[in-house]
Amino acid sequence: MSLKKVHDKQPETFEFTKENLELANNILKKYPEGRKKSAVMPLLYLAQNQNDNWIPLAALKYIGKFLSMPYVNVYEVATFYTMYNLAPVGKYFVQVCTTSPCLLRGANEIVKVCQDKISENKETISKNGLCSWTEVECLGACVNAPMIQINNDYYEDLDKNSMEKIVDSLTENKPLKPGSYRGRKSSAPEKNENKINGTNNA
Amino acid sequence: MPKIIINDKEIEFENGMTVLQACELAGFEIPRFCYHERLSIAGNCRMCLVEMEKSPKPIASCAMPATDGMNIKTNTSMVEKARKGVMEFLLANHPLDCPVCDQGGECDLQDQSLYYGFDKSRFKENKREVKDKYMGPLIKTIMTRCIHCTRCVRFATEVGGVTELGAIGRGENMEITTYLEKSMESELSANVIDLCPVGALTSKPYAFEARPWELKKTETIDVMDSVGSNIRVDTYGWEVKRILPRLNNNINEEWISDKTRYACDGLLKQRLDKPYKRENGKLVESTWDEIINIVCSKIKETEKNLVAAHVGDMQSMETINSFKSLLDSIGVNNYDFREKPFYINPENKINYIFNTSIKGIEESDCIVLVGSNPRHEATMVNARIRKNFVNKKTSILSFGNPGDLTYDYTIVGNTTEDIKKFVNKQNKASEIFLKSKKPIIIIGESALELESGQFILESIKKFLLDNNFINEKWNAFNILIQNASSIGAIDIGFLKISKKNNFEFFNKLNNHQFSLLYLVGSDNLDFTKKDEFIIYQGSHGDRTAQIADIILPSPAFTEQNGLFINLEGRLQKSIKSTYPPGVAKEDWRIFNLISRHLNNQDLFKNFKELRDNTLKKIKDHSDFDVLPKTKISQENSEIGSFTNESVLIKAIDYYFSNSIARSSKTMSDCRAARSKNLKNQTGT
Amino acid sequence: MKTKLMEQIMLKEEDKIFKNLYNNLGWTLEESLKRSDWSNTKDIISKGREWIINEIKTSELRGRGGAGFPTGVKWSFAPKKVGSRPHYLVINADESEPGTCKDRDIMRFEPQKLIEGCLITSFAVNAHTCYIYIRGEYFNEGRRLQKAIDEAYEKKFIGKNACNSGWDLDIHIHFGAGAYICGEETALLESLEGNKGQPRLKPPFPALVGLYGCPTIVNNVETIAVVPTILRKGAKWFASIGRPKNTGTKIFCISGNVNNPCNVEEEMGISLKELVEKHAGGVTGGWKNLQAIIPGGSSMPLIPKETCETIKMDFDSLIAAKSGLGTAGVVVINKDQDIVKCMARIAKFYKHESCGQCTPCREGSGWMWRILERTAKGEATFKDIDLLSDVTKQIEGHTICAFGEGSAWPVQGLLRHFRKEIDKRCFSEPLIKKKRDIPYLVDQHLLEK
Amino acid sequence: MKLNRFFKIIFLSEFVKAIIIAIKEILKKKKTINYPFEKGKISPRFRGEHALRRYPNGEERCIACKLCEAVCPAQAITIENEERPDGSRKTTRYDIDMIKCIYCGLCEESCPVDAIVQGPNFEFSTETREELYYNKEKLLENGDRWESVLAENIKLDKPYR
Repeated sequence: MSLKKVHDKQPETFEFTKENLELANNILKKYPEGRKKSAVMPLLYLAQNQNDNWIPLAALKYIGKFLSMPYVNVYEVATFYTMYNLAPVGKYFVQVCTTSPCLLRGANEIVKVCQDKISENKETISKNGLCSWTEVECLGACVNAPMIQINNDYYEDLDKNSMEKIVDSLTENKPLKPGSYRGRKSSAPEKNENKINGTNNA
Repeated sequence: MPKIIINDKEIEFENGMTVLQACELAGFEIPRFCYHERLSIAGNCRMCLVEMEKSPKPIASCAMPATDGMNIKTNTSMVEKARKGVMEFLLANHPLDCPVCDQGGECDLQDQSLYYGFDKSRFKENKREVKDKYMGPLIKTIMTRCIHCTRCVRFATEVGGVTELGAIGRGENMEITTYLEKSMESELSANVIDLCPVGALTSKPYAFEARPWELKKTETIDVMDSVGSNIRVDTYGWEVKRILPRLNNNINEEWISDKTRYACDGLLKQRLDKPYKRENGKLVESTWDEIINIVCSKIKETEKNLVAAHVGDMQSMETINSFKSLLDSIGVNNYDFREKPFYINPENKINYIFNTSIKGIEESDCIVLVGSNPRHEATMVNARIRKNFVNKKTSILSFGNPGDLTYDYTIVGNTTEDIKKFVNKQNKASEIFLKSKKPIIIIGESALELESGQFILESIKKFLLDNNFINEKWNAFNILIQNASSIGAIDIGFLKISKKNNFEFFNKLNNHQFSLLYLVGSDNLDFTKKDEFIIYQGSHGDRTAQIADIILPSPAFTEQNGLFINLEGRLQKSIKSTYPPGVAKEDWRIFNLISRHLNNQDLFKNFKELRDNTLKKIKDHSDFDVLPKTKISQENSEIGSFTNESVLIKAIDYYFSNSIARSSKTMSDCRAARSKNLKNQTGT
Repeated sequence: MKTKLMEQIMLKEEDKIFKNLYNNLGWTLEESLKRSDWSNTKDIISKGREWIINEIKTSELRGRGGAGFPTGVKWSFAPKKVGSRPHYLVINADESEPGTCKDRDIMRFEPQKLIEGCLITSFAVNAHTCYIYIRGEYFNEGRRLQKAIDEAYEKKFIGKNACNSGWDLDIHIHFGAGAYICGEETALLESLEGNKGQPRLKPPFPALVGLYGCPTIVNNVETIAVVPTILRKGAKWFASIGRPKNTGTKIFCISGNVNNPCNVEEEMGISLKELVEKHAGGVTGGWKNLQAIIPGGSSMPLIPKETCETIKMDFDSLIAAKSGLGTAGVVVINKDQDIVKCMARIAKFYKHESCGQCTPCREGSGWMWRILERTAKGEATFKDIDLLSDVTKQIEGHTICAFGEGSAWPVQGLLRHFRKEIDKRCFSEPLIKKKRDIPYLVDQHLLEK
Repeated sequence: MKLNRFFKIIFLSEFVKAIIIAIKEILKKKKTINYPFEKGKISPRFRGEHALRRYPNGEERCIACKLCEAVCPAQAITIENEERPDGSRKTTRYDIDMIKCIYCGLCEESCPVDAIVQGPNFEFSTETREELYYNKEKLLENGDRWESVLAENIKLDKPYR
């Protein structure tokens, strides 16, 4: 992971909306007294959700003040974890898993589809401004490889065709449903599930 | 005592020691980068790996607590392999630019790679390059050299008390930076330069100035404040190139403040190298013979009670003593060392020193500040208070608002009324205070400058005596004196005060009752010139030199030997590390010249005689570098009158507090950076 | 040989702990009650903590998170009495090991087992607060779990006086944000405290000084989720499954080049071949086409085909084969794949996920990846391969946490079993050689102009 | 024995031998050279007059690391340096006292950038001492003059370093 670049154009100020402020106060209650710092990760998520899926510097400062935590520590946390975006991403942020289990089942093709259909380089927003994509490390659905994550949803058991369909649906702003694209149920074995269960029951 | 076996050598160690410390005790050196005695343990450089019996893996000795019966080996092939491996990793991405690196020659990585490194590099990939960061006017960064030991981060957080440094990113892209690259706001910031084991953080003013091996090193003490930090002055020819801290656990540990470290370039600028006299409103060069003639005739023709004398903030005891001898010999008896009228009681030594001692602060369990901002007045004292605070979460109370002190404190009140209530046990603060076992009270000069200054000092002292907080074992009474020369001057008796009037000198000065002023290095003396004739003897062409009629050039503190007593009464020697510029003469020699001219006799035959004479005058003197043997006595000093007023802590222009600092470019850069930061803070 | 394998009895349906692994029966509280979750939790708790810990000890349950540390022993490290500091239970649901996705299914389809396990474990280790640290990517799974927790609160199974047992328990979910290292228990605690997820130095161990400096027990999701069933059915039942010291059932995740990649719960000590052939529908292109298998998630060394024939899937047998069970994420690599490329990708994963705290891992993981990448392209020399081997050994055992081993072992496994394959493509002189004639590196930028 | 000597004298055998040797030598190549106009071969390692080299783009090589100054056993080298506006470290003064110098070659050996070298020139005698106090300009000029030879020598000597 190269060091995350902070976006050039930064908004001047940031503040939680009323609802988010309430949520933030609820989050604080989860942690023991005097341990406000623990809430930094959930609050960064809140800020990210509020601000079109990326965190501006003003938000880091705001959260620092909110949790009475040194700014540099918030900054450290925001740069350490990969899921915090410090620069804008598309409305549909496609994260393609390319770690070995997915690679073995053809993640390269998925990446290629992204390159062809979204943008040549990762982390650049597509021409219509809706999508961006990136390569990520293992997303923890290896049995359903290859798979991608779009915002919060997993799209599993992909191949080139289904990936193309998904990306097309994104560019049309009508995303398809998440889940397996081979019509399989969660992580069950596809063909002989019943057989095994059957033999066991017999 | 528990025992540990290291390389088949059995030694005893104290509980709580780490394996690394035990190894040191046994005389086996363990290489390390991230470990530092005074910082928390990070254990991330992995250089200190040693072999432990029954452990399949080598262990990090800096983090492993030593336990009874441990069997440690530091010389096996496993250890050697581990060290070599780690060293190779450290060097893998470290640039090969030692020849242009300022750390070259005193670099931990260089030294250790000599012992533990491979002879050639096997790393053939491209080396990592990291963008340099801005960290203010003192610290130059070449972040590509960083080995991520995080010493600087830990220092800033733990000792400095400003969490401004952090390591962002992760893995091999981790970078040390300040938040959005703003300058570090700490008076101790430059210590990270010493801490950095490589050349990632180096000194900006010293950049490319000299190589460590060509510098002459003199171990001396600092006079920028009254702490008397132990320093090492590195000189190249005449120039003082840099100042580094010297370990002294009783005073500064191994840190020094930025002013101590970086005011040294002021020693090269605006120096007085020749005698000057004022002719037609302009200063013109003169010669020693001529100038001494003028001075003497002026002294002769002025009535003695119209002559006044003052010594400045950085004068050694020898200077003060010989000056006093001169004044006595000609019968002058208006003299003082204070720069502003604050109350002092010179009767007994405990009345004007920091009795608890700086090291004693660590033991304390309740600290009360009275009209004092230790952060700016005595940075190292503040560092100790913070150390105590970090270790024990001690409750710290303050009368008056000193601003950010790098630790949390509660303001009890802002008026003298609150102090009165405190000594009368009428508020909660006194309750907390009386409950604690080893409390301390620190009274600042700002408090003593108030109209009820006498009341504050004497009533607090009485309060402490009454509650048995001043005894042989624990003395809670502390005055925080600001100037290096003050304690010495009081001991020598360089002040004329009576019991009734503490401020005779200042009254006369401000009423312009003197017609001849002889000022020795007094650049901070607050007064307006009317038609006094001013003789200024000093090292820098600063405030007073501009209004002086006669200028006698004398050396700065690095250029003559001298004695200084620090605020806790510790007597220390300042050693001459370089020579003064031009024809400047040592202070006592100038006084000798005048004396010879006036009275036809030397004040002192040689420096040794002067020093012996000076030593005799020190009150409660025992030895060098130790605390004085003070006597506790219940004397009847008047409590003084009480006025209800607000306790205003006078702000100190930290980076500009004396003539050397004012001449220093680095200090003015710091001051500019600080005020810029301040503007940004209030702006947003 | 083959017939003999087939004869082995598969895990009986009634011995399966996670009956709803594929969501055939529904995940809601109502539906899980039918699977006898929460049936006699109060009775179990009323037997006391000594009994619970002893029962877990006799069941020989080993941690399912990778290291395989006996769970009962771990619990007994927690101070017996609560001192001035509260105790915490932290559930490690930061499942990020490539090849592993078992906890995801537990949280999606068997959340009540996990929650019940949390209650019993919290009681056993004297904790009133339990944090579940879920990796940030599992957003939907986390929401599902939160729903299940809310349901359990509603039914008063947890919360004040949980299940009428007199024990109070609060469960909170904390989302990670994409850092593999937070699966390491002390890094997880750091992350939970709001710091960067960098592992702490041990000792002290979290059981004494953990979250917020208080005694903390950190356990994997699967470990906790099987606890209620063990206590319900008895330690003897659990110990009777599998082999001594490697008891019970385990969810295996079979991914990679197999016909039917799947998660499956099986007996510990099942043979690897059976697992792949029977449950996963066999290797793509047939068993003959098998090249190697990573038996326990990416951080375990791979094992070549010859070993795969006979190896049994449990902690000790795999250690004997110089690999490990890890998280039981079985990644099958067939002969169509470039094994070096595949391992280079794993090395890249470790380079990407290294936290950067300690030297060997920070500098070494990137170095390994770069050499492997060159090797895959055929740009490395023989010398480079020896160097690679040295680098792995310099990382292994010299780091703060086990990440060092995790990144070094796969490469070591590759070198151990596929040296010939690598040697075949390493003959050319390295690219860097050309640069070598320039005497010194200082001021080189000036030369380029 | 005496007889032998007698014959030698009679037949002038020694004389003849000498003439033969003389004739042989006349036919051989000359051992001496016509010095100021001809010069002998010099080893690439020859330690003659000092020179400071430049990079091909004209930038001086010396980075003021002061290793040569430190290593010089005769303390003949004096260096002062500064930070250039572009941040690079360069000398402002580089003096060699050629009278002090003992031509040991340690400066050359210690130089990390091959800036200070001892070239093949040995003909730099002067009429006054002052001319032997070399400053930076003189040394750089030497470097420019001898660059082709210096580069060649360094290349030849490289395998042995």
